Amino acid sequence: MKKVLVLWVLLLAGLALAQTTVRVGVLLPISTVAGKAALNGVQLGVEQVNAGGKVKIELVVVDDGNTPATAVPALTKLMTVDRVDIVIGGLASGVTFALSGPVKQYQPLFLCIGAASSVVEQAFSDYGRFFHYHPWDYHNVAAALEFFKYLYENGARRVAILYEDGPFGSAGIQTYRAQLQNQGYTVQAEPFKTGSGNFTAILTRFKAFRPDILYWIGYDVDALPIAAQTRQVGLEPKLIYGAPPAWPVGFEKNRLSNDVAGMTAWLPSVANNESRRFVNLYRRKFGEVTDEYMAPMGYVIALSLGRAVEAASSADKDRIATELAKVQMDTPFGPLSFKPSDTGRTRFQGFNQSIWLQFQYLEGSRRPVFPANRAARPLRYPGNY
Amino acid sequence: MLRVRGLSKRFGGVVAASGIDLEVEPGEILAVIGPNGAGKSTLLNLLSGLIRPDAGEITFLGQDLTYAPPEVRTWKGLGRAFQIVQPFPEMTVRENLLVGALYGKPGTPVQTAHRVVEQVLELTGLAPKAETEAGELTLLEDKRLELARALATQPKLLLLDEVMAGLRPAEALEAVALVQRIRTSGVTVLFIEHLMPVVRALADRVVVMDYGQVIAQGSYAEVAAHPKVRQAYLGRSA
Amino acid sequence: MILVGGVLLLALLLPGLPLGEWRAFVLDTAQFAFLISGLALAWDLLARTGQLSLAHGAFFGLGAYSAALLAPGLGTLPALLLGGAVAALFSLLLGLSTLRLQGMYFAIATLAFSEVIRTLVLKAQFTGGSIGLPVQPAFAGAYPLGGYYLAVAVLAICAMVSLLLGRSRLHYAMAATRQGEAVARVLGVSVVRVKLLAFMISAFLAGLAGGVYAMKTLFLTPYDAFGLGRAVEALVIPIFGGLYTTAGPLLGGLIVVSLETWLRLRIGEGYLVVYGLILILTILFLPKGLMGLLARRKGGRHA
Amino acid sequence: MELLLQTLINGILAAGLYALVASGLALAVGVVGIVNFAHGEFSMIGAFVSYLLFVGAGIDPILSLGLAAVVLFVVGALTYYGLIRPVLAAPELNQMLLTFGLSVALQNLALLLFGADTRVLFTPYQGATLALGGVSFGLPPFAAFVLSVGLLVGLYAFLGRTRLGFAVRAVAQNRLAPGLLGIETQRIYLLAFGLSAALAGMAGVMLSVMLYTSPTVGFAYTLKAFAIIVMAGLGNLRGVIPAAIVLALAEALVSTYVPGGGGWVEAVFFLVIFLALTWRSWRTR
Repeated sequence: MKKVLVLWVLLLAGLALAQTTVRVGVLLPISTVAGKAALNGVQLGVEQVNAGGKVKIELVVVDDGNTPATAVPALTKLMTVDRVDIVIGGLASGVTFALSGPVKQYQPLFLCIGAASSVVEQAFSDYGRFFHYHPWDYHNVAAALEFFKYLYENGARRVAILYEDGPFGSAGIQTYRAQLQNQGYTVQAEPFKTGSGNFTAILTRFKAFRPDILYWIGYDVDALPIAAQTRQVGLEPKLIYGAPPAWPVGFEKNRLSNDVAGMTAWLPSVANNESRRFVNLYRRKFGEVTDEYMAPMGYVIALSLGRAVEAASSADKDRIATELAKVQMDTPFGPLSFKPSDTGRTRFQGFNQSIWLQFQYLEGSRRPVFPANRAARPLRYPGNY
Repeated sequence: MLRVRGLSKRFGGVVAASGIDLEVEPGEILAVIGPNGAGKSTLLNLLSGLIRPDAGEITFLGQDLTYAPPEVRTWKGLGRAFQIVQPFPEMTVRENLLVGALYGKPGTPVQTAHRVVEQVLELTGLAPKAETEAGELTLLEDKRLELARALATQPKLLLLDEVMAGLRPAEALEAVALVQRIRTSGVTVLFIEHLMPVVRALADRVVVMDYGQVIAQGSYAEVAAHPKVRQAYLGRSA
Repeated sequence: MILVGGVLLLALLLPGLPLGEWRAFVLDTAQFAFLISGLALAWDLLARTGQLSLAHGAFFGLGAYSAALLAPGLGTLPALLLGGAVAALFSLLLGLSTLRLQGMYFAIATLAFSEVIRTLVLKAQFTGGSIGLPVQPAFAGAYPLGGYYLAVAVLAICAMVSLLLGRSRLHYAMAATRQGEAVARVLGVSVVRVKLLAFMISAFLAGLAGGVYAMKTLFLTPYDAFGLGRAVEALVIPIFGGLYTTAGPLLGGLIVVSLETWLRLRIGEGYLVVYGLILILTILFLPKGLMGLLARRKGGRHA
Repeated sequence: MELLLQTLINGILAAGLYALVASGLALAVGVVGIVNFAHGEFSMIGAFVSYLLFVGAGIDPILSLGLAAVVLFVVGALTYYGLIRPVLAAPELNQMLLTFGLSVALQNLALLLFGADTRVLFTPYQGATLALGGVSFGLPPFAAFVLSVGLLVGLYAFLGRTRLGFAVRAVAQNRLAPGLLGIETQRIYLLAFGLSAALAGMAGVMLSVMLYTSPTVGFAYTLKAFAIIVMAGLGNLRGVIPAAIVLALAEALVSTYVPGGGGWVEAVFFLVIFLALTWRSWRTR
């Protein structure tokens, strides 16, 4: 009996010796939906990693306030007060851009969770410790265009684009328009102010154009008003296709969401092992299922970091970076590995357009409908609006 | 010194001043009287530039001031005190006067302005209250401040709008003495007044207005005897 | 006066103090606090004439964008000055058209002005539109503390202007204009000139602060630079600190920003609830702001 | 022609909600003399009342209207009693800072309690459409418009026909020095502020049906409501509806007829306000 105990103690001591501890700064807009989801994901992933016993990740979480004026001092604090070598963050493009200066000054290993704007890609182009997990905006465009190509083959010819006139909506709009025209579409685009809730006038204007597809790029707050008012003015498009970063809670239960299509990187119903595992773990820890793809994104970042630390068996950021660059793993989004970005500007790009999938609200839930190899249902086109 | 010709103003359909002719001679005290709504205050507002006339002209010391903004008139020496006292409540009495002394004549050096303020404080008997905040003054002190502030702009002609209103008889007497002191110091005075004893005690000459027009002028005795004047006052109150 | 000098001296010496590991964070936070305090001082200057502006976010943004666009060609300092000048020019136009408006009417007109300007910047091509505008650091990044000392300089300039105006003859003209416009005119105050002058000085300083802000954040979007939030901050701080004073907005700015930062680090989620409650309690118990409290402690009558 | 008609209808329907939010604000400004920055947060509370009742108890938002009005009346009365009354005599700026603080606190309290999520509820009538000839419009905006007008007519009738309403108007027109406030005046302030909040709450219920529910839902309309009451002339309740219609029509016309007009709507809205204010100030002398 005594022997067993001694053995146990020895074993535990050995484990403790082999365990590598790293402190990681997390810099997210935690009072936004996406930021909170991302944080939950990171925490879930870290719990997983720590449970493995070989690596111990300690998180220092700071709110970036979703504005540069808050984010820059917050990063400084992480680097100098908390003395972390690794930072997970960079959700909004504007904030991430503003962080590029201090990041280069303090030289952390920067694991970037969002920031799709290629302006950010440019800003970090000469920075070697920048790992960008999220696809770039041109990936997003490419994924959407593939879907539009498919729609064109199904007879769609006219696209009316409603885009919010902020950085999110207007970022790729010129490219979108040109590319859609290349595909043979006739395009009419109109900006709007997000959250105003008043689309009847613009939709009325679209009526004369008789669009097959109403494509809106905005935020969750615009989803219901657009779906409702499209019907109210009698626009009758064959497809409403939305591209917000998140969809409103409860939208799927609303009949107006029926047949509305959209793009996301992930759905809780995605049928791969990693995704199912994530959903289960998330439900166990937080008691609910999340729709936010930023949650698995944070989770993936934490898991990949855990692997890299384990492989490096060191807390040195450059050794970890070297190992992270070699990581190959399955994730809820599909396989992850780092390659130079398509433009060659940054060296470590995680996901690309292949993670995007198109879904449609059908009978009260979102179902993947495109690309064909990931579709759970056929696309309903024309939809009934 | 001040010449008014054909001054007219209407507000919507109401004629507040119509063809007013008026002269003020240097050194005199001129009273403008008339029933309520006769247009006295409108006349004063026109003279001090707070409202613009529809027609007519105002000449002061040979310069045309008909459309000059209020501050320009003050610079030329046309000072004014208001009926409803409006002290700057967050300033002391001294600071209130200093505003007038500094800006009444453009380019007044600060030293000079302080000297002027001292003189005016003495003249008006406000010296003991100099450091009191204007918001804390009594009505009489308020009225004095109103006068003093206008004096601090170093006017040649001072326009006074019912500065005795609301005062008790004893206080009014004090105020009368003050106005006389002001005249002695070389300032011409035009004042609007309701209280006939005050008019009689102060005015060298009286101008009577009714329905926006000048209906009589002359010495107190002359206008008091004027039939139109009696009718105007009696007719209204009857 | 001593208070203001002390704060500025502390600001100058701050980088040399033994702050240990907190040094960089303190300097970063202080830099933003200085700029916001400068903006608040600028707002207060205009408020002294009785005009409650909601356009100071726009002046800040105009200064920021102008400086950001001009700096590569002209160098940091000329760009900053021109940024202030652009803000002042716009303030002249705004001031001329709003001369006759008072109180809330004036406030809403200035709010409308900033919304229109923001839309123009959003729609223009050379500003980077809604995507945003990358900005070079001050002096092209040649001095690590360059941006910090620029912020100190802006704060010092704002405080000096505020102090000097408080002691100049213009002080009386501004106070008179605020407390009774018609009377002020009859006393010979050229109210139009005073208002416009205050407007331009105030906007110039706001623009200056904006320019340095741009060179610190390195990235501008119309939403951040022209946000209503900043205009409200510019108004909250002087009321919190004490209106129509120099020390009030100065201390108020430093305290409000530090408080907010501290709460964010301490409480994290929902810290703004506490922030809002503190504002409410301040007004309920310190109606004259911090300066009122200090004056009461000293037994003085003046705030 | 049909397009024009449709545009005009779009504009007028949008004006209903604007006017409802603005009327509450105008009541607070006109009677109590308080510029209430937290007005939008009262709407937000109304929206959450509606949302929570719907999700928790399956109560239709139409039924929530009355309850939200009651809840918000109480919230408004408490706010008046605890926060506004002590600062009635304080300078306008202090009052502004107070209500701003309240707005920040309430909005973030909601954030803490419910998260930043945008929530929508689902009723059978959200997408319902009415068509008249060539023009069509949604049932909810139409109902909101009718309801807004009804509430406003009720408000005017209350102010114009009842003794209490007369007292409210008398207080509004004859604001005594705050130190001299009688008990009667205090009571009327309480009533006016409560009514103001109740109107905001009902507007919030409509927002929960037509737009969404989130901690920031109140903000979108408050800024515009401020602009509207200022354009109408502070405290002038009767001016609110015309001002709201002018502005909503300007918005609708611009976004229908100007290419890319959707991005200019805000600017046009505020440009109209700016021009109206400055023009009026220069015209009268």
